[in-house]
Amino acid sequence: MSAHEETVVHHDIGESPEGAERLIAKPAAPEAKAGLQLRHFVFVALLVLAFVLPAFTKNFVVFQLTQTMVYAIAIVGLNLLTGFNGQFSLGHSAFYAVGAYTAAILMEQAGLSYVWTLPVAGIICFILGFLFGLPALRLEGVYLALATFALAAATPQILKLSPLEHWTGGVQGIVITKPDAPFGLPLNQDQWLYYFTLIVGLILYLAARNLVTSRTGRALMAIRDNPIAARSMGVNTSLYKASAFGLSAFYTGVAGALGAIIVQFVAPDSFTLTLSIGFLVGLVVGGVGWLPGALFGGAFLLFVPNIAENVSKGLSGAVYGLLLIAIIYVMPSGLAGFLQLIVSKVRGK
Amino acid sequence: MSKLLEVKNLRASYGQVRVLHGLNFSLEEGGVTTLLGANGAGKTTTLRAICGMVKCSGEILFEGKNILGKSTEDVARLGVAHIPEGRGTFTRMTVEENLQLGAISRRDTQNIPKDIDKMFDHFPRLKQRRTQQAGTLSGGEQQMLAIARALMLRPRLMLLDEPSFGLAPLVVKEMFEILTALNREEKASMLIVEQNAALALGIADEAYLLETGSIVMSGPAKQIGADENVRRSYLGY
Amino acid sequence: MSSGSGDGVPLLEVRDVAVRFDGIVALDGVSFKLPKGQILGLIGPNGAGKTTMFNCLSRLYTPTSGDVLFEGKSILGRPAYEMAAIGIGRTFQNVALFSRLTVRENVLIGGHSHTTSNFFGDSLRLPSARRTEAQLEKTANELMDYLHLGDVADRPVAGLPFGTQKRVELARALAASPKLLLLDEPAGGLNHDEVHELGRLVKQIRDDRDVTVLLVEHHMGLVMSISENVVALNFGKKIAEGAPDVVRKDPELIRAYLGGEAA
Amino acid sequence: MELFIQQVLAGISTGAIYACMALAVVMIYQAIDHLNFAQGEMAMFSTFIAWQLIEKCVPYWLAFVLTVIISFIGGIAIERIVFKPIENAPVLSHVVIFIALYSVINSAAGFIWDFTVKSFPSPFGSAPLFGSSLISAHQGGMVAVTLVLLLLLYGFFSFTRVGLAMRAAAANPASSRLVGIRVSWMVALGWGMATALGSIAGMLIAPVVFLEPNMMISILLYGFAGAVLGGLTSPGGAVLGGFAVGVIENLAGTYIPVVGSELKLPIALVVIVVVLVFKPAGLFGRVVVSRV
Repeated sequence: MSAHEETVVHHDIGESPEGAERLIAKPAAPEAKAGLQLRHFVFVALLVLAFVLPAFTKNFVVFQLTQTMVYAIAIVGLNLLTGFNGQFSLGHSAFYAVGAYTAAILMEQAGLSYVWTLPVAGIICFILGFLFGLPALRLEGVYLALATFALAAATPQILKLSPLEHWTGGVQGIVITKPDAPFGLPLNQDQWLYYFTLIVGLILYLAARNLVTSRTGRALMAIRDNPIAARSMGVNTSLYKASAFGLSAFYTGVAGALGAIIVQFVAPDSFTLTLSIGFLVGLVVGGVGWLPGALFGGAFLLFVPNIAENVSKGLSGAVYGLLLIAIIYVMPSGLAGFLQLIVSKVRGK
Repeated sequence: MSKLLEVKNLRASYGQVRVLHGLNFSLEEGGVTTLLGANGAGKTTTLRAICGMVKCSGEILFEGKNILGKSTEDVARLGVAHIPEGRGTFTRMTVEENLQLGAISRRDTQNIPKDIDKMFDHFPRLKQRRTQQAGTLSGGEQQMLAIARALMLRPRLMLLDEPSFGLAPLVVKEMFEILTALNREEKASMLIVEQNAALALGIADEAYLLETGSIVMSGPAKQIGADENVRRSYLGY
Repeated sequence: MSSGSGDGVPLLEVRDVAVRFDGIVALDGVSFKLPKGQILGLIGPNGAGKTTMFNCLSRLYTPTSGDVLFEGKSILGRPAYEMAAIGIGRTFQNVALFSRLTVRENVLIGGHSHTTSNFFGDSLRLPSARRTEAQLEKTANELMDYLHLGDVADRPVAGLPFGTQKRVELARALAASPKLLLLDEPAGGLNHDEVHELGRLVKQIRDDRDVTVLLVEHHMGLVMSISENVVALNFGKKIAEGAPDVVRKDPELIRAYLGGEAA
Repeated sequence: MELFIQQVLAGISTGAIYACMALAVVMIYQAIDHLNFAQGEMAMFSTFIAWQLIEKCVPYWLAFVLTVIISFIGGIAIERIVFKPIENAPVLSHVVIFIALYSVINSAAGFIWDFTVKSFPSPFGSAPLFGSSLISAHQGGMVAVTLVLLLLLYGFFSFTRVGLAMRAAAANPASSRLVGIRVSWMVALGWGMATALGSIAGMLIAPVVFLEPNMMISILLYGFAGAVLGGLTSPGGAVLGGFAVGVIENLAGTYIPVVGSELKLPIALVVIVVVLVFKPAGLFGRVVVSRV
């Protein structure tokens, strides 16, 4: 009797699906027809708030908000890969670094306008991400984690290499001149970069949202949920997975370029594994598979370490860790799951 | 005969969908009972509720004590062996290790080797494959292994969920013969959920008919099997 | 009905296909033809090689030897993801849906192979992407109506009853307008009435949608009532082939299924 | 050639450190099915406990045994207190909790014992082994201890009922409950054992790298790499993988010109990734085949 044929993968009690299913929070997106108007209202309200906010806040806060949006863009990128395509990455600090250095080198050595560095950074990262995604096709779960981790570990070291010093500035890094507001707009540099980042972020967010509700986005999610069935439906899984890596790197690379411009400085040690882990934490607290969560994740990434520092200098790491644990206790599936729970509670009443 | 299991006013839901609407039924000690019904009637949920695998309300008396709310492992330790749909074999372990695992909660470790040999007598094909990984067995062999593993618990009650699922008729026939023998020889009480109603009624003493979460008919298996309406809607002849 | 040798090329021809996995022979030189428009039942006891055959036809496995021709051309040089595009659709034995997506999304993905779009166009909602989306949406709506899935269209498939999930899978397969539909145990887990309904549905699909059907099934009643031809496998070999009434009486098949005792 | 042999030997002796850690990594992977990022920090914390005991004039071996016991209990406590309440949360949320734990333990150790480097005694002494300057008695002892631990673990998982139950609980929790295995306690036990193993690794490693709160960061990484290279399902493979990583790292540092010490880690990782691309389940891991 051939043992092979009817050895089936059982869905309710089998061994492998259990882990795979749980990679991502069950509520893929707290979206329902009835919530449509509320969601739109919230979106518009936030947008209006975002536009008027710089008028009422100090420059430093404006800078922080800009940085939050930059992180959020990177997290959206990671979400496209992890949340929607089911691939894990600890290597996104590498793409962020490539984006940042691209912007810095193009601005300071080639004299290119900061605006144009963004698409260039994005495209370079797309290509790198795609190329990295090809061998990564053969790896899953912890193995992919290790491979992407290698990428993150190698990045600062490569940036420091002496043959590259001419471009990268070695350990010293590169200082960037902050751009002024164009067209004589009555904005200071921080305010202008805030609006610039807001517009870029908005475009990228809408593009990501379009994508995940389209044919291409569904193919990505199909691969996440069941790669074999996806192939049988005509999805070229290898091409899509590698492209997802590329696209994810594109977002993170653009974020890196923006980050370099607003911080006015790039140096190898800003792009370590810690940054990758930060993106991952931001992704999870915002909600895996839910795009708007990135903003919450970005804010978490920027503000929570500061809060921890304020609570206790000596034990800031411990405070940070405990805050993180507390958040996961309250919302195990991130903000996305939490909001969905609230919505369903309210509707249940 | 005394009541081994009594289920009173059992209700269960998955999320917002109510699946069981106040179920009442009971099982005789040493008997074979079958739970029949269409797809989605709540048969599997009933078994899962007994084993503490789904949240539910009501009462489940096992040997007179309420077990509702107990954890799955505690229910198993009381002597309830559940063979789930899809069999739940440990696919990456050997046949023998699977049998060992069936007896893992038993305290009388010295009797386990003897019981394993007994299982190999009941299921000679498993003996040939004792060192093979369970995942490499055929569907029929895996079902046999699941039953043998359940018996290793020396259960007071066996719950079988669709034992014939995905098996060829010949294998099904053989398996039901073994179940009948086991019921006789090992005095194992059984609650069988089956889509193949004719088969289940063939070996059952009592039968309950489940329709969208409620019992709509109950009685001796022979009587249910003879009912004109039941025959037409559930047995297909 | 002659097996299509006279009237041109059969839609599907399996030629002497063998599959071996490390030492185990799952298929051993199986051949058959499936003319366009027919329903062919592929039967056999557990482990006979039915699902292995399916996996060869949808290119998840590559046969060790032999050839598979679709519309006269070998498919063995092509990757699995092209099967949907050339017209081979399938369902899976244990339902392989995209569990976190809704019914609608699952059916929309079914149309993937018959549409084109790319990351760029979809991100920007270019007119071409909108047209693709509208086309997919139309097909999905029509299929969900056809298979009575309208009520659950926006529910995630994971929570749906097994029978409904099977219909979703069918809708997803049909969304690619396949010429050949491979159904892997569609009756598994269904009760008598549902099986009866399924048989009617498969025939209706064949007639309405000009689909040729290859059916793997344990439920003998279903296979015998809707198939024009039946191929029986046992231990990886073809043991009988022909009209249901003939195959049903084949002594070797009876032996395979019922053991020596039953006549 | 002599250089080559020397570097291989040196690689083996550092590899022993990684092998020790890799074993702890595999242990917890078997129990909970993921990699614990905080494991290095837990081992570091255990080592500090041992150091504190020795400072308080507890004899080495008594301190050793006490530390292993404390770590075992501590591991169980962490599982019960931190992970039990969120056992149904998605996997990525667990990963985030590992990161949080890492941060808490690292920060707490720095707070209690500060960040200055402390020396930690070796039970084997630091004399050269067999007159070779490449492997010291301590490193020889480490290799021996690692191999003994490996043997004990193998015996535990293959021949004891608890070991069998632990494997079952990790592979298929739902079915395990149905046979009466208390899955959640098996997980806790796995945590306890992994933490105990980690404490042994820490105490063996500390004499080589010196004791301070950040001592385990790179070692855990190499330990992960070794475990993954060897195959996460195979304790023996993990140990071999750990040694292999040590050797690869040393040879890369010696023979690839631009590398230098800075790039040793990335190069080692790249080599491992290349191996994984060709052998996706690691050198000795089982390939999990799924069929449709």
